[in-house]
Amino acid sequence: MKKALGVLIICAALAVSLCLPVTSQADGVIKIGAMATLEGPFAVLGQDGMRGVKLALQQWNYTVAGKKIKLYTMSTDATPDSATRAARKLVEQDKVDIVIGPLSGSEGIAVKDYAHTQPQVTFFNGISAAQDTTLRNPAPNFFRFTGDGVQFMAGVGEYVVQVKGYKKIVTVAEDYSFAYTNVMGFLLGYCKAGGKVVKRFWVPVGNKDYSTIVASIPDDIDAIFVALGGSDAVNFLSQYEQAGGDKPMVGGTVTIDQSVLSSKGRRKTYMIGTPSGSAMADNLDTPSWKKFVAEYKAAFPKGFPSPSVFAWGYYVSTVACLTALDKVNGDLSNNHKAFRETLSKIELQTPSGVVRLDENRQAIADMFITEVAERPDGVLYSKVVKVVPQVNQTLGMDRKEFLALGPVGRNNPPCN
Amino acid sequence: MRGSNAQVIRGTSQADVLWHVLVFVFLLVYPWIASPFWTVQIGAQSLILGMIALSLTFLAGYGGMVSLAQVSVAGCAGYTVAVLGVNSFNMGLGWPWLAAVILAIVIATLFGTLIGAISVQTTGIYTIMITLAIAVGFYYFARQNYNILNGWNGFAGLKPPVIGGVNWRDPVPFYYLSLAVVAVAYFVVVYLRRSTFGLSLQGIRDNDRRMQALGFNVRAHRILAYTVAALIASFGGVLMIWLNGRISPGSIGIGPTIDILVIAVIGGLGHPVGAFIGAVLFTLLENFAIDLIASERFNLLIGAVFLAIVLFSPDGLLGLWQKLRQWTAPATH
Amino acid sequence: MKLFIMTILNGLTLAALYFLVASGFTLVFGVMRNVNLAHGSLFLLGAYVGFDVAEATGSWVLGAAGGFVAIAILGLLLQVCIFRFMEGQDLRQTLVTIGISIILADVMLAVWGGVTYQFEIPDALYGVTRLPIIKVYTTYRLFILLIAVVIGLALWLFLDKTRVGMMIRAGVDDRDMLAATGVNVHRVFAIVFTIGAGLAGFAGVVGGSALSIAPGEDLRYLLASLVVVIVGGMGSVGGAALGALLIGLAEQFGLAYSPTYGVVYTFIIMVLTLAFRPQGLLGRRA
Amino acid sequence: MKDSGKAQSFVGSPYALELRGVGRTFGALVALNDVSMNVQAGERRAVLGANGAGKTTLFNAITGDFPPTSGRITFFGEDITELPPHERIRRGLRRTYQNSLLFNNLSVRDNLYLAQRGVSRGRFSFRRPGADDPAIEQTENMARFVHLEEVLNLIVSALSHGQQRQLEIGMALAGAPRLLLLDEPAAGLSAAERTDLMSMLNGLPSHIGFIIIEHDLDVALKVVENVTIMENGRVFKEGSPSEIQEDPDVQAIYLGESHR
Repeated sequence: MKKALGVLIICAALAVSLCLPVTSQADGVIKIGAMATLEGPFAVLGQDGMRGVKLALQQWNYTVAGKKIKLYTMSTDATPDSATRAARKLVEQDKVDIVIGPLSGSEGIAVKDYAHTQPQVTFFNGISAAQDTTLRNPAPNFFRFTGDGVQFMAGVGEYVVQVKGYKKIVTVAEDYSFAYTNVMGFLLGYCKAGGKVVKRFWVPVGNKDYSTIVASIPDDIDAIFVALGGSDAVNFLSQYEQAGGDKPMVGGTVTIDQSVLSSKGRRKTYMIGTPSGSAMADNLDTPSWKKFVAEYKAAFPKGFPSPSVFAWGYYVSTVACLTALDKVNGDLSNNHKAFRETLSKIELQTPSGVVRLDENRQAIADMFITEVAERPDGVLYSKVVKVVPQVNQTLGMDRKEFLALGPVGRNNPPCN
Repeated sequence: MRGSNAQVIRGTSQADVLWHVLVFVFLLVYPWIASPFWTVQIGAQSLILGMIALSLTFLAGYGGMVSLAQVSVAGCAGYTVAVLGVNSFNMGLGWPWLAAVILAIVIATLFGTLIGAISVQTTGIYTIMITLAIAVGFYYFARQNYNILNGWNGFAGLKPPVIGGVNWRDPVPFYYLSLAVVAVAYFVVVYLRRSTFGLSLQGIRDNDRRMQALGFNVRAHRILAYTVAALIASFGGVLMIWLNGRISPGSIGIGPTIDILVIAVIGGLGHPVGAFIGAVLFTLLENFAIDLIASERFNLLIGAVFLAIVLFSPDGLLGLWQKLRQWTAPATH
Repeated sequence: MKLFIMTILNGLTLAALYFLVASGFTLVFGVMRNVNLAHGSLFLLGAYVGFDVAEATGSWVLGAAGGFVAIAILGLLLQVCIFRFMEGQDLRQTLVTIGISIILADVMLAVWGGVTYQFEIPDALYGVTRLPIIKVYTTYRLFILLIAVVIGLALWLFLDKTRVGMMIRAGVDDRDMLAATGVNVHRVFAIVFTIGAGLAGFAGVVGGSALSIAPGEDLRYLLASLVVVIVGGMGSVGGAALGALLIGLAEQFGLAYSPTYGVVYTFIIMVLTLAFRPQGLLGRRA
Repeated sequence: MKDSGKAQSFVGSPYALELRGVGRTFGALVALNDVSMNVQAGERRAVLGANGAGKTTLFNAITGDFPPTSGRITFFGEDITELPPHERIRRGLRRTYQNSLLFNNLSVRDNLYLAQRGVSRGRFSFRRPGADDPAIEQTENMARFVHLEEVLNLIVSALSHGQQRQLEIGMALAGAPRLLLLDEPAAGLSAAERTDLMSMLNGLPSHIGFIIIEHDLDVALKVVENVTIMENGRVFKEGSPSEIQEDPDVQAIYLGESHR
């Protein structure tokens, strides 16, 4: 009996020592927590995102305004639940001052919801691009320096109709919120410019066998708009090509990305010339972009041939954070008041142009219409064909009018 | 997976009672010595995961039926609360919380019973496969259904009510709420072990054909066991969504499904307390494995711990503990 | 009409792929009552290894052979080093395979990363074949159909005509009887596990060439195998063929005619099968 | 063993058990072929036959463990062919198994208690049995009857083979049995244990009939009134012990030289 008591006392003592929060709110250290999908099918995307965070921190030499920066990382599995858990751990256990992340749309909404409850922490979006993260019920301490899925496609619809002459199109996209958003962004411009959607295929996420979809695509169309990510995109493209499909393609943001372009296997010559829209492009001809790519390659020889949109997004967010910290001289007092005010007004120079924030702390930034091109060594990349300057979340529409379009969904916009 | 070397079945001993009292006192004091993170994120989370795992321990340990659909049952309860009550997507029916919770538990329990009715057609290893397939089917359904379940996004903004001026989502009240529910479930399961129903379940586990030859309707008993387990899991499910503040298909996917199995097995199916031991270890690993080995390979650690336990101690940590005690205890006879 | 026939063909070829994966799974289950939940991981690992071999040698055929051999050896090692020490402990074996699959998934992520791989299929199989009514059809998918038929026939001949095959069938019917006849049970088990795992590895290459390989595919093929085998009847190779046919067709018709709930249909088929014929369509009552 | 005191009066059939053309096949194998048999209430009968003659299959068909594929079975005038096993048990049919089927991880007490519970009300009770639960007293009485009162709290897997056989019978006697099917109850018992067993069987109340499968003729013929001999799934001969022992066919084919 005494033994049992002894064991329990030891356990209790151990538990107490464990439970004490890490109380080193010591001066001279700023704690940043970063979260991304480091496990499961999306691990490769999350890893590249983390590279973006680390690259920015390296550029600042892990010091800002004389204070050391300590980085805490947490993994999610792309589900909102895991994002909430990761954010809680970073905020409540590691006691970070700043959170950077997450990666995917539904995660972003979950972290924004959580941000409402933690006014003493400032949140920077990673690369998640759901509209409602900032459009509806935004959190005062949640900042997004990257576009959302609609912004990414700004101008692509008009470009496709006017320049490429694609008047009839079908869409093939994954059946979830980010793809809805991406498709909406494309169709808003496309339909306004007079394009017609013949059919929309919503494919379950993770579907690999597209042969039946390929067979269902009608013959009398001009192009296919494909908003699939990762290996789903690779599968669709190769199956479409193998089955003898010859209609040109228009790509969604994550479809024309290094995570797809650099996949191993038969080169998809078919993809060359595919237009798409994104907040960045592989061949931007600006010094700051070239510097970013060079430093990315130097720091991560095992990374992609060129930083993916995930590395870029996390990088931009981290740079925004560090730049503002510099400006306020590391002052995070009074619930980050000065820091946040600076962030709201900042004109951030990023590798892809100037970014400002709107009243919901959502980025107003340059967007790029790109086409896929091939480097002499056979590596595919996205080439800028047009810059759409300073796109805001409502694509220039009146906020009320834009909100009246309603939340994203399978049939929004109707495009009749 | 069960049984000890003890030849004589003994009743509840004084030592057992003392242990229970000590642990319970510790659990009561815990939030006063722990930070809010440890209270909720580790404490309440372990309790709730343990509760869902407890429903599996009850099914598997007493009844010999390993169901992987317990997370689906919990998710069914969670989803029902989200749909009937208030959520931040404005898709809720806005029912009062009590009505929503009661109906959620009723629906989830019926759902669990239905799963039972389907899967008791088969036994042993077949049950694992069938319940796994049901769980995945439910996951896909939730993911694809936007009209009621809001598809991929699920629901957010789910909160326990404010009653008597206490916000039950504050760390300490929520911890005590979870503890109270879990304690009731735990003692009910412990009590059931020696009840007529519990005994008959153990009889079915050991030898279903013989139970039939004694006049028991084995099928009905098995289905009822699923009902009881579903009741436990659905309470766990309601607490779970209050903890996370949200539910989505990811909450009921294959990952969480396997997690619950891992928790129950790591702890040990031999006694209801195993579910909670497993849950504490799992929660700690989930939160701190990434700190322990700084690399990105923390899933390897979780897998290795799990594999080591099933390879070397089939009865889980509980079995390890018993072995250790037999080892260190002086030979008495 | 064209879509209908295309969908049937697509269903058939997908079924062929599922059959390749599920036949190994069902064999192992039937003889050893081992639900190998790491079967999907073996599939994926076979694909990766096969890819590396094919890259190194420039030969798709060698890649497929490499996938088969490597995973067959791994399967043999698993049986000899782990599973033979827990024979008859169904649940424990299953749990061990879960542990193995978690570890393998992370190891594969570490070694091969998260990018998507696709095989360079031989030129002879690339492109389309002319067919009546639907005009053209992807050649490689017809090839999968052929492979599945060949493997199915080979399995049938092996099980029906050879001594080891007969022992295996006896083991499926009655495990105790197998032991009672004085057969070296361990050897039969080892052979079965080797073949079953090898088939998974081989299917990895075949499937990775038709579709692609990436993290997460392990789970997808495990689930497909589970459903196929539950529907067809556990332990029956013929059942695996029938189950694969049903599931493959259901998936493709779902995708073609009702994409929203298409993924749910396979599970509905499964539940219905269980409700009316718990042992599966061609399974024996346990 | 207390007589439950219930008067056993039956309408309709004069027989406790009637089999009409019962058959059972496993795939292509015909294990039982057109078996018909009448057993009186209170009658004690032995079933003899070589291994594989279908004796255990006959029991399984009667109890519903493996229901017959053809024919009808009537129990005290009621057609039970379609009934699930537990319903047959509740009507007073009991059996033991050739290889003890016991709950190895439970105590002797729990085993006997479950046997009592199986045929009484409250099988689904979520309450622990209180001290006043009649099943508790019945459990202890039964333990005394089968000489297991010393080992009541022992886990079953710790019992000797003989004790396990005794427990097997004790469990079959729970409640108010009307007909017992005993599948080689004496297998593996010592000579002394056999004697005990026989006296136990002879001490059963007279309204309880039984059918016993037994290889040891000396045991079987001392406790039964009638004998059925089975061969290849069929009834080969029926008669009193003395008729059977004197039947030339039986002597030639089944009993062989050793019994004369």
